[in-house]
Amino acid sequence: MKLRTSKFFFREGFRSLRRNKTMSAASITSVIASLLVIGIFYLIMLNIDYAATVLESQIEMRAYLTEGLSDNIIKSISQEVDAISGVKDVLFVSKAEALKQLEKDWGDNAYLLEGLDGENPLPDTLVITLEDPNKASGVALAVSSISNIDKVLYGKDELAKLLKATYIIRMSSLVIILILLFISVFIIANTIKLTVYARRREIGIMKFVGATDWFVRGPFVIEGILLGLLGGLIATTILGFGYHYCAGLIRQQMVGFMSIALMPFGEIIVSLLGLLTLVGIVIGAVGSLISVRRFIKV
Amino acid sequence: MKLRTSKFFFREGFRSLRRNKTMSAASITSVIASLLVIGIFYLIMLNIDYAATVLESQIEMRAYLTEGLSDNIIKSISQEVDAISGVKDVLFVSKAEALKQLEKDWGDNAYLLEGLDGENPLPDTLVITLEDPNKASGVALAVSSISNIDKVLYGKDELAKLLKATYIIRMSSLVIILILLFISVFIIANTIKLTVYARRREIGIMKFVGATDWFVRGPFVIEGILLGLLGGLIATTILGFGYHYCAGLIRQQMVGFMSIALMPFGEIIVSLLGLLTLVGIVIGAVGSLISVRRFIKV
Amino acid sequence: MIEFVNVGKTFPDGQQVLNNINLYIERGEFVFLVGSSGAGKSTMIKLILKETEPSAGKIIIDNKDITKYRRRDIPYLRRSIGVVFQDFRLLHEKTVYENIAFAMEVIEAPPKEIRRQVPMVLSMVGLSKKASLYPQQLSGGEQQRVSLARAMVNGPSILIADEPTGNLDPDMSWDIMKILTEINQRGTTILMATHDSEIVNKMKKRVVAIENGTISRDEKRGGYCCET
Amino acid sequence: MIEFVNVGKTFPDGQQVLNNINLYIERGEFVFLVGSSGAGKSTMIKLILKETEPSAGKIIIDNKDITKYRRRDIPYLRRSIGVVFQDFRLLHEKTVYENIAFAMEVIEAPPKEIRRQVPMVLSMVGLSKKASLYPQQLSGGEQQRVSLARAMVNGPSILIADEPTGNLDPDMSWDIMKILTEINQRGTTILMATHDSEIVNKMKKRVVAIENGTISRDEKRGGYCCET
Ligand SMILES: Nc1ncnc2c1ncn2[C@@H]1O[C@H](COP(=O)(O)OP(=O)(O)OP(=O)(O)O)[C@@H](O)[C@H]1O
Ligand SMILES: Nc1ncnc2c1ncn2[C@@H]1O[C@H](COP(=O)(O)OP(=O)(O)OP(=O)(O)O)[C@@H](O)[C@H]1O
Ligand SMILES: [Mg+2]
Ligand SMILES: [Mg+2]
Repeated sequence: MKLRTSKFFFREGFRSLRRNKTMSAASITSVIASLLVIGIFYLIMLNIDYAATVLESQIEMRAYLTEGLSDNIIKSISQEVDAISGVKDVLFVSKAEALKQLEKDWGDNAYLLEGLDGENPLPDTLVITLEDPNKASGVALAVSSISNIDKVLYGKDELAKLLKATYIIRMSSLVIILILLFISVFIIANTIKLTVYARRREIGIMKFVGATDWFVRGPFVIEGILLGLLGGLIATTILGFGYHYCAGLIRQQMVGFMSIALMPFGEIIVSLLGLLTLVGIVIGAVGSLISVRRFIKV
Repeated sequence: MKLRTSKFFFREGFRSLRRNKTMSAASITSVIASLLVIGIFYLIMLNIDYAATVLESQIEMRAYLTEGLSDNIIKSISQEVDAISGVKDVLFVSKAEALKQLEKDWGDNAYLLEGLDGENPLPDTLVITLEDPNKASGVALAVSSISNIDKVLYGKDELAKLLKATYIIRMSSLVIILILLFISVFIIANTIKLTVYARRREIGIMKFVGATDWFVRGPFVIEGILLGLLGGLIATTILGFGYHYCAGLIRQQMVGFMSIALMPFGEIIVSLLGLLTLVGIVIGAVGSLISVRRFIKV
Repeated sequence: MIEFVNVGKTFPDGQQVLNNINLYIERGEFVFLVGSSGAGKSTMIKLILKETEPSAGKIIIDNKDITKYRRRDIPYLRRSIGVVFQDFRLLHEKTVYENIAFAMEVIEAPPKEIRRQVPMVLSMVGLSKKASLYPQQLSGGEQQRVSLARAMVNGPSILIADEPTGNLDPDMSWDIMKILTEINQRGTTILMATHDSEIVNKMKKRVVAIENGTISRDEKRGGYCCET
Repeated sequence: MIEFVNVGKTFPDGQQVLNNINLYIERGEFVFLVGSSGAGKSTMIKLILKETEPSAGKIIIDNKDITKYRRRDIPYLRRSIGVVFQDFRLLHEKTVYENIAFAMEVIEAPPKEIRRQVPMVLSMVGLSKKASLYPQQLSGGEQQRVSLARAMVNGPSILIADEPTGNLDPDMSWDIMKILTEINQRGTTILMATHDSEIVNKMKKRVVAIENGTISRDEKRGGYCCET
């Protein structure tokens, strides 16, 4: 293929986009709309995953120490725990601090503690945060084998439930985004098929004046790529602004509460741009290729 | 308009669907795909709403009774509480039962209760479930004004947080489904525009042999309605089976846990069918009408 | 029946195709419209059908100034005129039969009449055997005859034919001219744009010639060209 | 150059249009193909272009049996043949200039040559002024001439014209015939399907007549019809 032929493809692709205004407008808006669907769901999925990760990272393990240990021993135990693989952080909470925390946690119910008559039944505690909550049982075993550690607690059942829930949510959202991706790809491909269909007569004529299949396809593929590229850029822009605005709104509504679970705008925009333009371009090109095929056989 | 003309519209509408196979196939699959997007999100929204309602309905209010009341008095208080508007149910829990429950709830931590030395600091309690958690403060006020009620507790802050969270989730999902509805409507309308575009020549010719605008539009509108109807039915079928299957899978995964939050299949299918076919038919008809307009002006 | 009063037509690209055309065609006349390629014959026909609007003057059909017609009146104007288009304008998605039937369905003719009328006109143009084929499966001349059959089927008071014999052999052309003459004798006004000098010369009908945008010749029993 | 060997063509609907056609056209010949409407002239042309396949026999172009061609060889066959289609087949979305240029772009001609060649053929058919219009803005005869210009622009070794004067006035038709004669004298083989008896009779070229699916007449210096 000569250089001028690729130039011709580009020129014709652009020209055809410009000349068939009605059709270009209809198809590009459909492409944008389909990409928006993917994009919206991608954003939701990212945030769900993010929220699940945040939730999981809040899982703590509590190791109760035996009574009356010196500060030095506590320090060395703490270091020992920290060295266990899978442990992210270790925090020492003395029995006095633990009681104060309990009083605070119970709030209105704190009067129940009055029955203790000033005695403190709570032990000194190491609060352990984990790198991966899935490895909790291993860590618990390792921690409990350390001497002077009385008991290791980590809400085994609750953790299992949480992990199962985040797993189901993650899987469901993955399945849904794959379905939506498929649907959107399908719609875009169909849209392109219809635009090619509207021009079936042209394709036939080109073949009759001696154009090879590739020569006919070239401009259509370029046009498809342009449609996809343009659609991807516009969809990303819309989603970017939309997300920025909505995230602001939600954060404002929530005043602190849960707001950490919204992914920051900057982290999202690049991957979104990549995803949407890539999807747009690939389907634009492949869709054109396939759609032209039917009418090129003359 | 004569009866035979409407017959003609139907015959032509059907015929055109059959004759333009490529185009009909492409457009109907796009319609189905777009309706699937609406449907999927509608299902998700319904379930989110359902889950939120279930969560909210689990909110309980606890009214502590003063010490040493006779069974009769407790009974009459209980009836008095039950009569307050907004109260769904009242359950009496004696101080002994409450302690037992606490021991059970605390599980591994229950040894902390050993410090009580057999004394039971817990009061007799009325557990009140609410009709609408938004009215909790009013109910609490009414309950606390009853004599022999010592204290009313209902986790004010937690309730506020929960209500805010469900509100945000409900609103977000409503906004998203509206956006998706808009996008899908747009895609369907665009698809129909493209199919009409592919037949612009035909429309012109019809006008040149003396067809009125309505005569040209008729078959297109019927065709649009058929596209929408067919698309709606197929999309509902796909979603119905899909939901049935997925709900089964999710329930199985969760074995009891949270499974109550999935809406039963039967409750969903009718409204889904209505929504999708309605959307399909309306956009099919209106989309055809509007799309034909451009080419009819000859 | 058809009257052009000071009609001018300039296209948006600035080309003046018709300039101050005055023409009166009486009810029941048979008129040949001649002129070289690009003279403006088809443009005159398009003006009569309101496919395009004149830039000056007015066009009167059946005593009504059609330049004043609103959009919703146009279909009724077109129904009173049968047209054989130069480019046939057949519906590709319909069979030959359906193409002709469509012109009757448009005027909401009873199905019974459609079933009687369509085969009749098809046999008149010699295409009874092709009724169930699609236009793309016909030869050029066959398509042209379908277009004629469609133009005749409703018995319009005016029949306009734009080069209706361009794709027909001389024998077939004469068959078609016979049909047109017959229709004309039954009272239909006929306007036929043509390049076929033999037909024009032999028919001895009124000839209107367009040249440089104006009527250069209008003879009661004329020939294709003054000389030759 | 072009050879039909026992060619038959029956359409899927059962109609046998061509039956045992044997025809040999030498390099540089000028052949008129005549026959009534629906005789099968265009079908023969479509067979040469592989627009449709013969049901029997073989067709040899330039010593190659084109019925054996694979799909990817077809474009090269078509490039060696310039065709004026009966229905013109112009690209509606391209201007007159672009329509003709496209035929050159297809063979990857240098832009310089395109810029030289296109205006030249346009002026040959008298359409220099219409270069920037779209086909739909042209008269029937003008479209026909654009189609001819496109057929000539690459200087093909075979030029096939299907009714190229059907929408042209006699003067213009003769201009076109002059062009075709000139091209023929420069060595191009010309096959022209036509109904124009005057042209056939005056040109005194080889005439092949199709009737009832077979060649009924093949005369070296024939007329449109045996009698008349
Ligand atoms: N939409 C348009 N824009 C610009 N010019 C136009 C348009 N339509 C027609 N013309 C020009 O008007 C002139 C007359 O065209 P018309 O079709 O009336 O010719 P005609 O007499 O029918 O010719 P023919 O015998 O070749 O059919 C042509 O030169 C054509 O290029
Ligand atoms: N795809 C098809 N299916 C069925 N019949 C067809 C098909 N294509 C052509 N025919 C028939 O073949 C016959 C010959 O057609 P063809 O176009 O070759 O005629 P022609 O000689 O070119 O006539 P004209 O002078 O009118 O153009 C016609 O009767 C036509 O109906
Ligand atoms: Mg004309
Ligand atoms: Mg032909």
